[in-house]
Amino acid sequence: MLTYIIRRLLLMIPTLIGVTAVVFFVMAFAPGGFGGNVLNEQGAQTEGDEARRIREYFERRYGLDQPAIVQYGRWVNQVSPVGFLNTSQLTFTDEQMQAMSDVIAADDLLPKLGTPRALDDLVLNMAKYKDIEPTDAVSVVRELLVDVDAGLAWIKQLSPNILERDLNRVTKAETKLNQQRELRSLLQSQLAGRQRILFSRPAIKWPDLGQSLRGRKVTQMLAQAVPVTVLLNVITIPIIYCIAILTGIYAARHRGKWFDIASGFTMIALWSFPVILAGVLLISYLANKQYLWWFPTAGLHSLEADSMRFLPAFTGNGFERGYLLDTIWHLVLPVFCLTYGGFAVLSKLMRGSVLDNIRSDYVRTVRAKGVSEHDVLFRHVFRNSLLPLITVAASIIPALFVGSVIVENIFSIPGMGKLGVEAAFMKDRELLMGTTLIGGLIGLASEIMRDVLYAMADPRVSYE
Amino acid sequence: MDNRFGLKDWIVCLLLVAILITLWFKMIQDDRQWDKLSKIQTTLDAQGDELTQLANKLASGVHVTTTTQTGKTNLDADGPFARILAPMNEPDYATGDWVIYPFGSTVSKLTPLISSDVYQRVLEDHVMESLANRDPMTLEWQPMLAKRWTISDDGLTIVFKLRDNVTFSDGKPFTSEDVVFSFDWIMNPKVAAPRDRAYYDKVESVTANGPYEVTFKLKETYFKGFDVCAGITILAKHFYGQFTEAQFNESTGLLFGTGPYKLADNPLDWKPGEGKIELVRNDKYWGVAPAIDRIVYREILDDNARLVAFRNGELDRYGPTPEQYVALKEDEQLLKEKQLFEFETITGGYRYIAWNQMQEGKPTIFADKRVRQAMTMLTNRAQMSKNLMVGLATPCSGPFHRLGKQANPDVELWPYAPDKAKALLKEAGFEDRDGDGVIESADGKKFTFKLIYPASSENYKQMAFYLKDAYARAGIAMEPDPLEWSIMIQRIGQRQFDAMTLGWSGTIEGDPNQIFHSDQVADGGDNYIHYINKDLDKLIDEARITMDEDKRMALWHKVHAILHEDQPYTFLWTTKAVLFMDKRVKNVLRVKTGINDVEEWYVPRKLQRWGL
Amino acid sequence: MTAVNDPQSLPQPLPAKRPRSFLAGVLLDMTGRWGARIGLAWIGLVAFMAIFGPLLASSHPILWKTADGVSSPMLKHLTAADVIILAMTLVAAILLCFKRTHFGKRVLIFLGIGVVVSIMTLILIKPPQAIVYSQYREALAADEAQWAVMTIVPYSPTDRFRELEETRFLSPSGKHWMGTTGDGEDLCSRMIHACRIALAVGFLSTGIAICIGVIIGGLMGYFSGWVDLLGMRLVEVFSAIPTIFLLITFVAFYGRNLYLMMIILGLTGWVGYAVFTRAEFLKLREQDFVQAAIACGLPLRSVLFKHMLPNGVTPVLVSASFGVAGAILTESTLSFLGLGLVEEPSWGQMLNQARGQGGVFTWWMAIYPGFAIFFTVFAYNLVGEALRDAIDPQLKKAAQL
Amino acid sequence: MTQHDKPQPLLRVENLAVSFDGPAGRVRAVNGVNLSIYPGQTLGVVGESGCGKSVSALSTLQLVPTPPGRFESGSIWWNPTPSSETGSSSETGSDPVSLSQPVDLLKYSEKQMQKIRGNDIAMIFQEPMTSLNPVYTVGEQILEAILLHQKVSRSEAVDIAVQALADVGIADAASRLRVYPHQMSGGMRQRVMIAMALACQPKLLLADEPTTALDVTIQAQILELLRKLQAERGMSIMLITHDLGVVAENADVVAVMYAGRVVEYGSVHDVFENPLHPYTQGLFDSMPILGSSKHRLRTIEGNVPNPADLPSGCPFHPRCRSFQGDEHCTANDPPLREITPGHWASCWHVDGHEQGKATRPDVDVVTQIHA
Repeated sequence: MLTYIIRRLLLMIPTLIGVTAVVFFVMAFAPGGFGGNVLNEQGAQTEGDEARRIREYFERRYGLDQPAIVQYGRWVNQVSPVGFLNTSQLTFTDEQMQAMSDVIAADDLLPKLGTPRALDDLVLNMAKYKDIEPTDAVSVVRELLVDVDAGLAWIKQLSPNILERDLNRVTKAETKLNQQRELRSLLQSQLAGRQRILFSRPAIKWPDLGQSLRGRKVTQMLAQAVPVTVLLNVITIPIIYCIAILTGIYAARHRGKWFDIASGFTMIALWSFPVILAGVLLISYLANKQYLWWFPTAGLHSLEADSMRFLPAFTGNGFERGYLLDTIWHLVLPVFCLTYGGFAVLSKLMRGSVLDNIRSDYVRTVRAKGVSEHDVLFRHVFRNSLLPLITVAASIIPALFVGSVIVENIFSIPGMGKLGVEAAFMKDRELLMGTTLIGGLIGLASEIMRDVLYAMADPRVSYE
Repeated sequence: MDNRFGLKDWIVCLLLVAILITLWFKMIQDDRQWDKLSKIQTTLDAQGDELTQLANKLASGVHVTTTTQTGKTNLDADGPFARILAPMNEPDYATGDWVIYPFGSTVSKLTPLISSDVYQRVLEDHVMESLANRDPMTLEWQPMLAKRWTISDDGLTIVFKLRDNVTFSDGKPFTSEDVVFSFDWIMNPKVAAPRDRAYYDKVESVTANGPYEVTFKLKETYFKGFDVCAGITILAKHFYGQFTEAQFNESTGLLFGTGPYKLADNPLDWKPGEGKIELVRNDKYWGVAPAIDRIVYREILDDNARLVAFRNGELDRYGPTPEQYVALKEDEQLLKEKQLFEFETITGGYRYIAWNQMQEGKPTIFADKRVRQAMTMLTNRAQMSKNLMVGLATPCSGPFHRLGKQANPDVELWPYAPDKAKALLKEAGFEDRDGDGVIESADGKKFTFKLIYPASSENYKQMAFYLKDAYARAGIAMEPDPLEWSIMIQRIGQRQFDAMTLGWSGTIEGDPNQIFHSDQVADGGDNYIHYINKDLDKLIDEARITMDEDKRMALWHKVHAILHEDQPYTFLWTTKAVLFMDKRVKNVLRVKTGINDVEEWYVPRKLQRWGL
Repeated sequence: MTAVNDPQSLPQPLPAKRPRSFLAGVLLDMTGRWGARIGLAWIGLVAFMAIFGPLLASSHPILWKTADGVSSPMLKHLTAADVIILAMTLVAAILLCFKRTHFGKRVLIFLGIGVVVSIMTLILIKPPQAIVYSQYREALAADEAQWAVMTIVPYSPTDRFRELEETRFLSPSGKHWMGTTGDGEDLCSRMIHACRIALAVGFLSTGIAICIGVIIGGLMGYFSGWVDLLGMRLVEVFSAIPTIFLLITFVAFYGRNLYLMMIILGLTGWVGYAVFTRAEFLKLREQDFVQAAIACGLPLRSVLFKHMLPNGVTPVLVSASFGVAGAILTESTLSFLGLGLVEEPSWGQMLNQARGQGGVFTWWMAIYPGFAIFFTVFAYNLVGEALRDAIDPQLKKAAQL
Repeated sequence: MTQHDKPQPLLRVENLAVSFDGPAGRVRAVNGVNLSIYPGQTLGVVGESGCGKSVSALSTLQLVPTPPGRFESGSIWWNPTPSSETGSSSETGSDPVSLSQPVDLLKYSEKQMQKIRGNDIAMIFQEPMTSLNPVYTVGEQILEAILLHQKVSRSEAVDIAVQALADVGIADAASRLRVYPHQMSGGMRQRVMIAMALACQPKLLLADEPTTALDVTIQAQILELLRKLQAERGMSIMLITHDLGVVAENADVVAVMYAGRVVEYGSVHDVFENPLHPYTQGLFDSMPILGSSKHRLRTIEGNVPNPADLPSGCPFHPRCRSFQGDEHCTANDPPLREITPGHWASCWHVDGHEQGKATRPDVDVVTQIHA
């Protein structure tokens, strides 16, 4: 069993690479590229030059001027727990920094080129970029800055898409000193933020999902969002299974009776009812002051939730909801939306499975033993009928996550679905890749879980 | 050996899940309350320290001036605080109370420079200050952190004398080093502030001459050179300097400055996603303290929920959508409790339709001035602003706002004249020759084009639909082509569009160089319609280096006239803002830039509601 | 021995009924179920609206008389798609009358005519590009026409801002049976015209998905070995991708386009069909008639498509009818998230508008399109259920016990 | 009532008719069956598949699913006279008078039946592969029966189960209790089934084709086992099979069934020596006889008729070799008549058809065989 699980876990890796690759290349080949909406969020208008600067910055930071396959390789390297370090993960010791500063200070280049800080940065970036000692970087920088042509050639090599206009700024500068100055600032802007994988430095590291275009770490954002979605699903799944199993058994026992037919019909109807319509109607009628104001419209907690006691209580001010009840109160509508469509399929499955089992040979044997109907149903049939429901669990968990995309967006619940949709709207590549990865992981993990559960429930299955 | 999984186990499992969830909730809430407690604890500690210091000082016989209201003695009454001081003479003036603002989207970052959230700017304005700012009524520059400045004749060197009594909200003094640090930090390529960096590219260097004087050197003469320098966001060196660039880039809440308010939470551990952000009055503020104790920003994403909250008095301010505005402005009950502001500002910007004159090296239909004029005359701007903009728009004739000095008062709007337009089109060679309802040129080229607009906006969509119908009446087949913003930007960058509609935001004195100068036709420039008029170029070039305001304005007026005649754009309208405010808040005034700042507001003692 | 010598003593076989294929039997069984009947009736209604939409709701009069005589502005304004659909419906109706011709032949004739008609229409039909919806209303109001016959709903789906009066967000009334939208369009007209999109999205995307799925699944099942291994990895990858994210990504990055959306829905939805077909083909491959076909030296194409496909495709039918329902739901979900179509009417997009940019909930914008989606999805699901019951041999066996 | 001197039959099926509601209407699967089983006797029931053998056995335990099945007429008399060997271990507290009184099992409620099933009457089935619940261990399934019917503690029950498994010849019985059905071979599973059936010492075992699904060698072992156990415990067996060889070796009395009715009834000796009914003759003719190469196998023409669409008159007449177009055969269903003492058949062509009316074959063969 353990070896089986380990094998399955290892098999997840190529699948996950496939999953992320599909999504990545879908984005990579799209017109407009990614990140455009950052400009949008920075205000409706961005002057052309600034927009270009921002775009360039992101291109450098995420390596967008590289071929898509290289970009993807970088992303995989960044996510993989075993991989190569990149320049941003490299640090210099204080001694190294000091040594470099000394070299710069001793050099006559310094006074000619303006503020020390900027040169410092340039050399440091160069050292990181080329993965050389900072002191060596000083001489590289000095050579490049003295020979403007060599410097320009290197910049062109560094970023092939650089605008002619920027290069012209260097060549058209009047004095040699100005040329060097322009070259320095150009080099600096090209080096900064550009991350290079250091193939010389393989390491075991924490998986890094990168930084969202909005500046936050993707892992951080996911850490906030995933528990919310998980909470929704952890509540929803047992409810779905409970209702499905109960109605399934009841319908099977009363096969052909009115309950069976009515429940079958109702189930298909519920299954067909679009969640979006349900959400809109629920919000508009059950959470609207003009009609029935029974439930809140949005979010997971009230604003005052912080200062609430945990359990409901009667105090001097009358009834106080308490944190627990408040959360449950907020969860009613979203959970309802997630639930009602889910148990249709399951219930039908349960009904069929119970029917199959009731007619099966072993049930006849059990009956022939003199076991009571109730025991036949709940001891023997029940457990065997659950097996197909476990099989379906692997597909129902991802389906629920899909469902929560809609529900979270309707009820403004800050979960993974909302994050994913926002990411797509913003064309936030790193965030979208992060959500895809998590989504894929959940899908694959639920498959493994399904197999393990199945092995636990059905003694015939073993993975030895 | 026994029954492995039956109904009972099932129920037990369910119960277990329920209990686990409950426990989880409990732990989350305990955590939150613990955070709250520790916050209170730190505040108490800080106050204790302060009291001790005060006591020590008193004991040593030093004369103590507190930094609250009584500290205003050293400030001149017509300086930057004149407007705050003015209402203090009102009989019902009182300090205290909170103002609750709504935010329509989540703010995920408060750190200046790197935050791309629109609403972050709102918070920054209360917490951070710049060297000088514009008086909201006269629009003249007035001293803030700098007490005076000198500008060299060529406009290339600006020397600021700084105030010596300014402190940051932690009590540390503000000096010229902070200004230099701010500039260096912005220009540091590792800081994720490409936008500000592009803006300050015009500045060559910033140097400190002693603790209270800084010199800005510009690369070239530019009429807005002073605006660039004076408006720099001041970052405290002792605060921001403690972070590496990477830490700064990944930070979320580093909002810290000299302003009248400060973040209620510790900037170091502010986290997004709480649903509200609070600013409290900076007790160590160097200037005149505002009356309002606290500004609370609540994040309510849903339009409807926001309106409900405002009605219930949970919010003090509400900016309605145009549709809501139509319904609300006649709502008697609402107007009893709320005050309505409808105003237009220079910075409001304008909407336009841009006609691309050159595509793939060939002139388009719109290269003909007569065609562009005809298109403008086919556009019923008055009707559209009344219907689509529900009256919240004023048709405009050029890029300069009519409230500013740049606008030429003699320029008249092109009228809505479909017949005249058709005649002009005929003159330009367009008429319906094959009887299919669409006009074509002599060589059979049909007058059809696509109008691109941002897909996310309902308003642009309606506009495009409206225009489609309007142009159809003149036999012009227009196809609305909504584009995703990034694709639109790309298409504009590549100049691959027939016509497009967007808006430009405004500044107090705009620079048309960026949009209409032929220099900007080349790649990356904003003259993406390939509009070239040499006379206009000359006028713009001249105006840009004219530091004398009157002369410059005369030149801008000529620019306005030329643009009006050429109609490279069909200038549509400038927009009005609408705002509802709770009547409880007094001294809310309209100023040229919109509504005056929270610092000038107060709530009479009787009406105070929060934080009592 | 004795009995065998006398063939007369054997019971005579019954007069032979026309042999019915398994598929035909299943379909007949299915249509006998009342759930399927309800479903098919509704789908028929939607199909009727989809075909005759332009004749039911249009701002252009069907006929009118002016100084120039009687003319039909509506016909003038029919688009190429309208004409093709109407013409093909007519051809199908005529062909259905020729009962004696073999069904396959009739299908071929239908397709042949379809190609010819489409080419002709695309060449010949040139509807006006610059449409002025209000011209006929204005002409009637100005007494320029003597009489005019209007369609039942006298508004085109994109007829907005009529005569510059305020027509936005009107609740249902005698003039606008289902109210108007935020752009001032008649909701009823949009509902009718949206039928075409609902049907097209369902059928085309499922069609694409089935094509891909059956081909990949068939190849996987037939060849097994490394083809199967490769295919299964592909299936695994596509089933592990959170489809909704992929869809949203696709649409967000590539823009809104009806055809693109259908293709994307197809590209992401094939996995189930592939798995089904693979399993079927794996079973079929072992069966004697396939072995016999291979042994006879029939070309691979013939074995795959003539002998195996018809036998392996039945279970795909069931999931296809659920797939059509799913595609309609997905389209409406995308529309709801604001990623849908812009100008063309679609139910999901109308439902999205119900939430009200203006912060006002407009119930008619939620109820009508919402329930249209519901009934259509319900109808497909009912048909799917009936189909499954008809196919499921286990249930048949159980009923006979 | 008139036969107080004679031994009472343990089980007497009287005129049993069972029908099923199907898509083609109501179908009679069992149509007026009469059978008796005496204590210690083995009754072999033979017939082609679909002739109602299993339904008769299932009816005895009321295991016919209702609906779609329903009992139309008849009764099943159960007369559990305590035999000296088994004692009254399972009859504690019962009224001694009722013991001698036969009871109609068809009138028993579900609750009452549950007491009978597995306890007094046990049943084993033909599909050992599917007749055990796959998710419980063998031990649990045997224990379930024991704990249900016997007032013993769990550990005692385990002992009984181990003993039962050992009795059916499973080595290492104690460890086999913890094994799941799928881990055993078909023969082993059938042994488990038998052990389960016998764990409560039933008086009657209904064996529904217990060996059909098994290999020939295993078949022999199982049948041998059944014989051995019967000899040890003196219980009665109703052995349902379509294999005449099995009947010949194991049964005392044979009932041949066709189309839901018994067509021939008699002691093994009588029936095998002198088959009266053409159907039985056909069955024998189609059976290969070892060593006789001259004999040519003959098949019965045609198929078992569809129970929904039975031929009129004698249901066998379309396939009957003796059928000469008699009106008798096509018009009237022949009753079961005693042709020779203790040998009954239902065919118009068998001699003596004028005699008497159809009566129940209350055969005394038991004494003849066991004497």
